[in-house]
Amino acid sequence: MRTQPLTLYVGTLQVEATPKDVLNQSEPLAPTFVNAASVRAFYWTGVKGSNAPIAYTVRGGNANGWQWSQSGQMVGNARGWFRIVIKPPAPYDWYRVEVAGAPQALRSKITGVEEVAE
Amino acid sequence: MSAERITRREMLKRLIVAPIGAAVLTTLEVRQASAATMQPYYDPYFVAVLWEGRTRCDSLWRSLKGDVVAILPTVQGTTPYDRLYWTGYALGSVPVNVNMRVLARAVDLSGAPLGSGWRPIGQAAIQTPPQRWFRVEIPEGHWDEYRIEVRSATPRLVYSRVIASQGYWKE
Amino acid sequence: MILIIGDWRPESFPNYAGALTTTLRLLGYTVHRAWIVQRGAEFVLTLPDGEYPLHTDSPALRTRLRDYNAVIILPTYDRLVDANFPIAYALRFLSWSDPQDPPFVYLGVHFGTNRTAIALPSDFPLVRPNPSNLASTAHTTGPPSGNFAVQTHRVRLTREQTELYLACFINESNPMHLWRLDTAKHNALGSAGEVLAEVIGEDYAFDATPVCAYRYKNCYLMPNVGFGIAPSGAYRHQQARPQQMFWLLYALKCVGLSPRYRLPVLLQMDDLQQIGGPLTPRFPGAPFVNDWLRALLATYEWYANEFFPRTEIPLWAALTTGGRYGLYYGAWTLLVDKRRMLQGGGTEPLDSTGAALADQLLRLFQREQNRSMRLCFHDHDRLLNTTGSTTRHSDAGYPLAAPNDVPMAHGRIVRKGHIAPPASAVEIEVDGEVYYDINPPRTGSANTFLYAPTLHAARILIERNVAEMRAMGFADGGIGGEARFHITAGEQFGSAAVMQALYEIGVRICRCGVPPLFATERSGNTLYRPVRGVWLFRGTVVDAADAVGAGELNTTGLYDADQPRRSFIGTYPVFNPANDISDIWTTDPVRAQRRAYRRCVGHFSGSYFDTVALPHTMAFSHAAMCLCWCDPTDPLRRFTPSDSLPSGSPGPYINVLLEAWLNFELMYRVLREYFVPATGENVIATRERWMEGV
Amino acid sequence: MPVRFLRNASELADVSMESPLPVQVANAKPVPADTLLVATTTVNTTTNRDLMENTNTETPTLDNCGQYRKLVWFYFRTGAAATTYRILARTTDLSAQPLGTGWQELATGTLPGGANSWGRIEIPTTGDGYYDQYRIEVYRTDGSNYTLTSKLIGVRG
Repeated sequence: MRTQPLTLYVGTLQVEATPKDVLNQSEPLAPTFVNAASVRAFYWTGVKGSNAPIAYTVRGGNANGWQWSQSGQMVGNARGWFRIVIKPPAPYDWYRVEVAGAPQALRSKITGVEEVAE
Repeated sequence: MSAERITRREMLKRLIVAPIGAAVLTTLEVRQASAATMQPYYDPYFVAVLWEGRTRCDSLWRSLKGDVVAILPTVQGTTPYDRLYWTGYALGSVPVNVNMRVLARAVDLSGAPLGSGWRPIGQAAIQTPPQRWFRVEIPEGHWDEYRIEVRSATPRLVYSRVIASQGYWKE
Repeated sequence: MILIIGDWRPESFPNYAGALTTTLRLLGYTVHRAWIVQRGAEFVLTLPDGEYPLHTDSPALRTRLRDYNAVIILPTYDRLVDANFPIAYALRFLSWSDPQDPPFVYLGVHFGTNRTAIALPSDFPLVRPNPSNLASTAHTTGPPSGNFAVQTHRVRLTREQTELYLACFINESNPMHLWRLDTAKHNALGSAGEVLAEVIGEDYAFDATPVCAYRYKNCYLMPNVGFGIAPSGAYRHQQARPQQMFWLLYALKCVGLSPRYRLPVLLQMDDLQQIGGPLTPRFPGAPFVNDWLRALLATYEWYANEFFPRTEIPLWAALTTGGRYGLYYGAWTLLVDKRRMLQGGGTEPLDSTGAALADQLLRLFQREQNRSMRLCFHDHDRLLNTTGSTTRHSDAGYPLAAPNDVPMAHGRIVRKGHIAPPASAVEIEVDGEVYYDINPPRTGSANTFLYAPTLHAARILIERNVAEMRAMGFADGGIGGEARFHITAGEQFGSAAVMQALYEIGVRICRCGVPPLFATERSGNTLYRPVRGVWLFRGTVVDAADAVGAGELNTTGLYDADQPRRSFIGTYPVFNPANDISDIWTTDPVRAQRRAYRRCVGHFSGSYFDTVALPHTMAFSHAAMCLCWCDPTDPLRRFTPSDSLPSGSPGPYINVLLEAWLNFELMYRVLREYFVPATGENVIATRERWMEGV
Repeated sequence: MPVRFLRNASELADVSMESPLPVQVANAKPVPADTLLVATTTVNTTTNRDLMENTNTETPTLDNCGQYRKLVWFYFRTGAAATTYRILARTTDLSAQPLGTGWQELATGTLPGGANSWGRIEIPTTGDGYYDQYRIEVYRTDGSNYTLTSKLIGVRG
């Protein structure tokens, strides 16, 4: 078994007080990524737009709903870099990557590391 | 002495569970040679044998290959491996007391070392009762070349094997 | 199987002979390395299987060395004042000359009288140089200089009966020297002694013919290979390029070792059409606009009609693009609009003669594409790493042309398969993975776009160049035909995305700054593996003037005291040690001109040769810096030193590239069996063979 | 008693060079480890100077590294001068353009080793990498200039 990192997302999101996912979807049930069962870890890096912290939540689940989540904060100055590593306890088919906080642009990238058989 | 018939798997199992001598290691870690710890490293996918054979140990620091030329490596092309393991068995009926040390270096695209000499990775005094297996884990992986040297006050013949394991997904 | 013996000198950089091993392995030889190491009072040779004594005559070592087809001895850096360094013990092999003994090749190992470690055979026919009495024990030349091309002499290779200009730096001394032959001993040796190369003095008056390469029985004494000791000939950041590689390959030929593979050979030029922008002639009657155009035309016609048919060496060249979109020194400006660039900016129309010459030049390029020449575009209007508003082309039949509304930057990117296909997204493929690029900023119908080194913008800019090249009559759009290469303007790399955009039009080889030359480039590009399918090569500029320091002017020949940056010696003081040229330029003109000429030709042809021997660097020249000081009455006239110059002329006329290429042709012919004319395919194959050896 | 093993259906052999112990190496494939850089650096007192001797802090020492779980930095230093190193990292978009200026500092410290010694530093020290760009800066804080020869490899997971 080996692993393979793949870019899942690169983009800029205007963060608001209302939670939205990185695709700018407010609907809390809407997945950010589907077909993600082979992803073992997410490496989420990026640059904040202001000094204000950003709350994030990553949920894992499937069409029947969310079954796991991890929350935390991105702290740091404007134009400061952050990195969040997410290793779900089990494979999930769907993931939702959600942020909320004081208005600011969040430019970020999510790399998924997949487990692939040789 | 009667020869016995065993299968490869059986042979492997005997190697794995053979009692290990109480090796006194100054800087190198030694693991109990038990099936539990050995098995992952014998997974057919993750292991390669880099060298195997017989070394005559005497009072000089010799590479496992027998030479005393300090600028020559014992194994080369080891860049892909994150761990090396040296497993051996010394002949003879008296207790074993063999000194060993491991050196490493990196080479450039023409195969020339980046600089002179070696990086000493560790050394050990392998002291076991007769006919015991010893096993040494060499911690620093991904060097391009290693020189593994042995020395013994009383001449000994050591059969040993250097295996290397590749990096793999660690949770 | 070849053994390279170096000396291990703890006080100086270890001798890894990287340049030699790389070249020899690329030629297909198996190479072993061994070092002479000092152990107390003893000196041992460390071979792969063990150590052998060298301070005593060891039968074991002698037997062991017979396993090799040749043994090459390369000192770290052997100055004549250096006495018994470890390398001195290699002189022992001079006495090992039984039929079973291998050939021994000495690359610049001195045998001065101060080197007493090993007794030389009594019949050794080269006089041992005495550092304190050099004049009578050697042939002295110029002031000391570590620059090899300064030591360029007119050399006669006796086996080939060929005369050519070769750098023959033997050992550093003060003054520099060449070997003196003991004629009596040489004659006594009969066929066991052979002068391989001798030096013709030209302006140096020698009392006998100096020797720079000699065969003594099975031992071949050759000049040094400069910087051959580098840790990796394969390339390290900041590594000096080897010099005098000719002598390594010539030694192989003399020894009789044929290669398994051949090294691809090409010649290269940037801004092939450029003539510079001086507003007035350098002096009344000096070459001017139409003379420059005539010189370029005559030289390239000669290349196509005489040089190429003889050698089959292709000229890989960059045609300056961007002229169609306003660049005042572009090929379009000169060859299509028939306007020439002016120093300080702007253009002026060519007269009818000039226009006709420009037209012929363009026809020649069109005709020679995929024959003697491989032409690529080279956009100086929009450098690949420089962001800014850029003109789009509007030719019909191109997807990215104005007024088509196309993406010019990335929007939000999500890997395909993880979301439903979004509206207003384009798909892009990067390294085999497909992504949605959602709502990317677009050009609208504008005829300009904001260039940045992103995939979308690079595609637009590169399509613009393809269109410009096609409009100039190059059907392949300017990727060097089968060679499929690109030369970036300003040596800028741009980004991995730029490489992908080049790959998408067929490019597989790209010459740019590796590592990036510009601190502003956000790139850590690499030679070690292709970047999105494109192999990168470094460039090394070989000009007779300072392409930057000369402003927008052009060359005025070998030396120009008033406008030094326009001349070879004025631009490179290193070729003027102790001012041995500039000081006598007017008082002893012929001597000064001969020296400058030798060093210029030695520098050019030597630089071309030394890069051929390595798979990562390409030497290139600029037309305006080499071809604009030809004799206006006969641009192809060979250089002839003279003390009667045209009034007001800083120096004699010279067609630098004609002279350099003719001399390079001789080097190439002498070593023909080691070379093959370059194609895109064999250049990449050579690079990949190097990488396989990693 | 010497080590013996069943070499074939009927023969029990002593372990030797000629008849080594059996071991399964079927399908053994190395985890690809690519050489990314071999650089020679003259270490001086200029801060913000990377292994390529580049002082523009926006220039990566290495890019296109997103595929590597970790980097390993091997070096040989000729001098003992106290030397500070900084390891910086960041990510880029698909056109290799950084998401923003500046860097995330992964590690900083004193470069281990004396004159003519070897060193080895894993990047990152713990956990996984997968960053696209790295910048490695070195500068000495005492002593005199010396040559640092480095090799960086990228290890896939």
